[in-house]
Amino acid sequence: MAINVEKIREDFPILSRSVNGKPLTYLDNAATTQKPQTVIDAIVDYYTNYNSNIHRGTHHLSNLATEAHEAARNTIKDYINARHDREIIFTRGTTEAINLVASSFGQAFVKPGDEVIVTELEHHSNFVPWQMMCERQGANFRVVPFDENGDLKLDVLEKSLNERTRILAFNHVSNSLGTVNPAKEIIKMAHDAGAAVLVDAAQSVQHIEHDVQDLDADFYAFSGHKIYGPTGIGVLYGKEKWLDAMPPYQGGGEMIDQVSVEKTTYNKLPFKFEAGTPNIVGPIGLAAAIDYINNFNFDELIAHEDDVLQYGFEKLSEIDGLKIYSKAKRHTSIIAFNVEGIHHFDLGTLLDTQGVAVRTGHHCTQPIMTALGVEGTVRASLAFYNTKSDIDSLVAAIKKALKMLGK
Amino acid sequence: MAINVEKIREDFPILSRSVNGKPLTYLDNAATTQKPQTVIDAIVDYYTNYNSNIHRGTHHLSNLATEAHEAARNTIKDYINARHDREIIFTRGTTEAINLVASSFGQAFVKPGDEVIVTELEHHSNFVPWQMMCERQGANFRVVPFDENGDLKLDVLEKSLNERTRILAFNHVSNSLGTVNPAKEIIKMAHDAGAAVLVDAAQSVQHIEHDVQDLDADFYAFSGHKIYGPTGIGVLYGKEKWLDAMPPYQGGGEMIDQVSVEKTTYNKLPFKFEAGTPNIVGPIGLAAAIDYINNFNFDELIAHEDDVLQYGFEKLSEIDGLKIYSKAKRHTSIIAFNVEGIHHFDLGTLLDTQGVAVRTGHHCTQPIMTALGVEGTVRASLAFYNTKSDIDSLVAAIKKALKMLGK
Amino acid sequence: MASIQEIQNSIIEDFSFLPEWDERYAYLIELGQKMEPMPEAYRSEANIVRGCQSTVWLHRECQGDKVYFKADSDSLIVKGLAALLMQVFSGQPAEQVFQADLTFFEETGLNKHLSSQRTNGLMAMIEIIQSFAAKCKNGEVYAITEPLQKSTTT
Amino acid sequence: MASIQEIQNSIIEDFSFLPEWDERYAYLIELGQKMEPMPEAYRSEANIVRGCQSTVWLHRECQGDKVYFKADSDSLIVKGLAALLMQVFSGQPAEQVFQADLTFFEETGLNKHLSSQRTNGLMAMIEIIQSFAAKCKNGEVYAITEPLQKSTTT
Ligand SMILES: Cc1ncc(COP(=O)(O)O)c(C=O)c1O
Ligand SMILES: Cc1ncc(COP(=O)(O)O)c(C=O)c1O
Repeated sequence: MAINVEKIREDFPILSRSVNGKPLTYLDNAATTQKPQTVIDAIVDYYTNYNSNIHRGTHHLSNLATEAHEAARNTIKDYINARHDREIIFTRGTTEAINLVASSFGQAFVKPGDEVIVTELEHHSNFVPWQMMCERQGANFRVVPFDENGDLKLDVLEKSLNERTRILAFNHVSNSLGTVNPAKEIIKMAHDAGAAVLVDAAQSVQHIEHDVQDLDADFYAFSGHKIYGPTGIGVLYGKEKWLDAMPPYQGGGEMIDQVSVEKTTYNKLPFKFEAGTPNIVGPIGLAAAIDYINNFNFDELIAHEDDVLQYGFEKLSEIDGLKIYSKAKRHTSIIAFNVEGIHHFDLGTLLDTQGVAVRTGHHCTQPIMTALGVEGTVRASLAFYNTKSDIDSLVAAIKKALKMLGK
Repeated sequence: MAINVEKIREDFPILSRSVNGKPLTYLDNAATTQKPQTVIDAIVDYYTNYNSNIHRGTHHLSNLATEAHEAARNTIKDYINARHDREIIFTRGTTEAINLVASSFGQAFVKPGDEVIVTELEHHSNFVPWQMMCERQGANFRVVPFDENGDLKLDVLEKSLNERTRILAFNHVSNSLGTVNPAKEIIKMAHDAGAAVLVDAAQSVQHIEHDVQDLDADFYAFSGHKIYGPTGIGVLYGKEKWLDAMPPYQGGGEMIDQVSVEKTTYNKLPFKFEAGTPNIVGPIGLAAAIDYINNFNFDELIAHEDDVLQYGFEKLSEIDGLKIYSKAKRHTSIIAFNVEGIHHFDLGTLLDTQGVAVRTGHHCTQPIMTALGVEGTVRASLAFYNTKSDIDSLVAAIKKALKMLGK
Repeated sequence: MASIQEIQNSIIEDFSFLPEWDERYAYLIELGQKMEPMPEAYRSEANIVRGCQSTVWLHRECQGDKVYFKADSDSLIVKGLAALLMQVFSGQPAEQVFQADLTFFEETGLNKHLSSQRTNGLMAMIEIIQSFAAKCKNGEVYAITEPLQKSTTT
Repeated sequence: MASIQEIQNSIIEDFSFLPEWDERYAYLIELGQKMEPMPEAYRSEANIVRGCQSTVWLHRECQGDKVYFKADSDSLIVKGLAALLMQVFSGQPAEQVFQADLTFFEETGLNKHLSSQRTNGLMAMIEIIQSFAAKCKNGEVYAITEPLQKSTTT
């Protein structure tokens, strides 16, 4: 492998801190990723040198800020290979992006008796907004299950799709299990049935293929904070034809063409969906993160991640009584597990005292927990700055915790 | 006056930069304010030392981030004197806060034939969401006009309020004219008629009184970026009794208690209204801004602002052909004007070449422009770091611009 | 019986002998493991206090001017925390419980160290304990679970 | 008539003699002031190009293989910019206009310096000019305003 992980780690200042007197082993990347210095610098540069409101200014700072904000849109467009900048809508995060589509697409296209499909593998953020929308529109809400390995039941999906299906929403990668869904195949299936498709890319855009045209996704949503960018910024990609046909989501400044008491007309894309002063610095920081990734060969970054992941599977499965839930045909970056007779919260807490940060609980995927018949799991999740030695620290910490818990 | 403005200016790094070879004179504070170094430092500290996802973590970084985020909520609660932290909802900005109320309050309480009142003095963000809501709910949308001085016609308001009025939304300070509306009086009027009230405090919370209990506001909304804080964070205050009775706005992580295919139940306040990973660092930066303000005696800061404002009115009115639109009984921080025969855009552009940043155009208040019979205005807007010498620079720049434009 | 403040002080002292967090957790786990098992009848729906990650069962009784509690949890660490709460509150006068100022979480650093209180349901437990004490004081409750049994708490 | 590129080059040269932005704006304002007044009939609704802050009227005609434009604006600076666009495009072969690469905005620094293009409607003007040229080339339009008059443009 050509990448030098030790050098990469130096670019992320937080990775050299210690926690509870132990060096930090950060394995909670599916919750949020750490930021390279270049992202922090881009934010400082913005506030120190050209902070201004954008788009309608008549002054120099406003031009600089507008330019940087819109250049960032272009960087993001290139990263996911969208056709046009105007297909890139800025939101607070994946959750807001999905709510926007559920609301506006729902209003425009979902009638009583229509159907909306999600999967049992979804994060609450790609589940609840559709459930709420179906309730509002009087549509039927269908949930496609997964099998004992964490793979979607594609045959059930195929049977569920019909001429009343308006939209299918699924995550490319499950945040709870790490399952990689066969997105191209699924999208083709849905399109053949005449349904639109939203891909929740919160856990995929940073780890696997992310070409929206190749996938042929109608909508594609992700969060900046999970791809080494700032908090409070997310992206909704939508095919222009859909975005054009959808009503605006929120009303206010920016999304307006003309306002009067009698009649209000809306601005062009993407501004029609960006009401109010946006998180101006958000896209600037996110573009800095993408520029950082683009310094490397993406395939090499990922080959490294996969290497550490495989090592993790190996080492963890050697621990007595440890059960791994991530068993899908293809997976990435995430290992979900439990140890027999041990509560996930106790294990997570004791890992923390040893400087190892993992997440425990239901990971906002209660339907998955229900299907697995557990209350929660321990989840270790990787980024490209993780190493095999992080896995060794995890394993050592688990062993010590089990001893403390009387195992 | 006890405050030392020169020293304050040193705390805002951007203020010492130059633009087009001239020192920056920043008079576009109503669009967005500049940030003190302490705000920038708080953001850097977050990303460098304790960036983590919050609320559900089992590890140390997550505790630190959760604590800082929730301590920020408390700082903000104290600043506006809300009763409880749980009455403070984080949004992207004022616009989103208003959209949230328009949507959730509308769903819960506005029936066909009911009425919603706004004023002609509103920013589009406090106009369009209500217009859209009235359309969805089949309610009537009423707009109360202002008089030739920029004061609301309170007698018309009083007559417009009736037993069908569900909610009145108005800004405490007009971003376009600087008019300070008599908020307490207006709120009392509305309450007497049985209507709830939303106060758009985007231009007031940083300049005048901002005690939500004293005002007795039902809802109160403002943007962090206009009160020396970061972009992408806003605040919605709502009385607990209303927030409890309103349905959630967006669905997803955080706002959930239990999710299943059959039934989803929602989390407690404030989380019920905060779907998805929030802009974690946003409130932390905003609290740093409020802490900065709290270093001073607020009344003294404002006395200084008012002093510069009065000086501005004086000096500008000495310019031949210059017409000031800000003539309300009480106003703050904003001077809107035009020069006869000169297009506002030309004037703004030529001010910019001299390093003077103002805003020109309709300021997202087209109904006001229509009422004034103009296409747009030039707007100079102050913060406490502005000085009389900024006014002198503005006046000198206007004179030069007028010469260039053949006046 | 020692007062609420005395008991808190002795907990604070116990923790001060355990400077390492490893040891403190080991102590909590031990407390959890040693806690008297909760009668099956008390594991009712009405007694559940839901944390984000773990479940606590909290049985509460009011006898005369005193309140009695029993607790259990699926997490050993949370059970250990609950055990501390039982030590502090169970068997104390309702009036005292209601008014108590809970200092030991801060003084031991447990509040800063444990993952956010929302996660472990601790705050919820404390709230329930204190509001139950208030109701007991006002004579609004006797015991909250059915069937009403003679108290087994000490 | 000079080619589009030649005209752009001469504009770039003109600007290079004006190193200060004050001077450049003074020059733009002068261009705006000197522009031949637009016939009142051309100030129609159909000819409006709306910028965020200023209004431009853009009259367009297609004669043979050439396109002709006339413009006006309520802002003198935008009018000056429009005058530059007229110099570059009006009277040129539609084919050339359609394919033209607009270099002078970048080379003079006008693009960076002027407030964002969304504000001044410049980009919208350019788009309309080029798409009109495309239609003219394909024989889809003659002149877009009513009544059709004999061209007065040079
Ligand atoms: C009075 C008023 N209301 C609402 C807004 C909208 O605020 P934001 O764009 O931060 O959402 C503004 C901002 O200009 C304003 O001045
Ligand atoms: C698969 C998936 N979808 C959606 C989300 C929600 O993202 P956010 O909280 O950034 O809006 C997450 C975040 O955990 C996720 O993992």
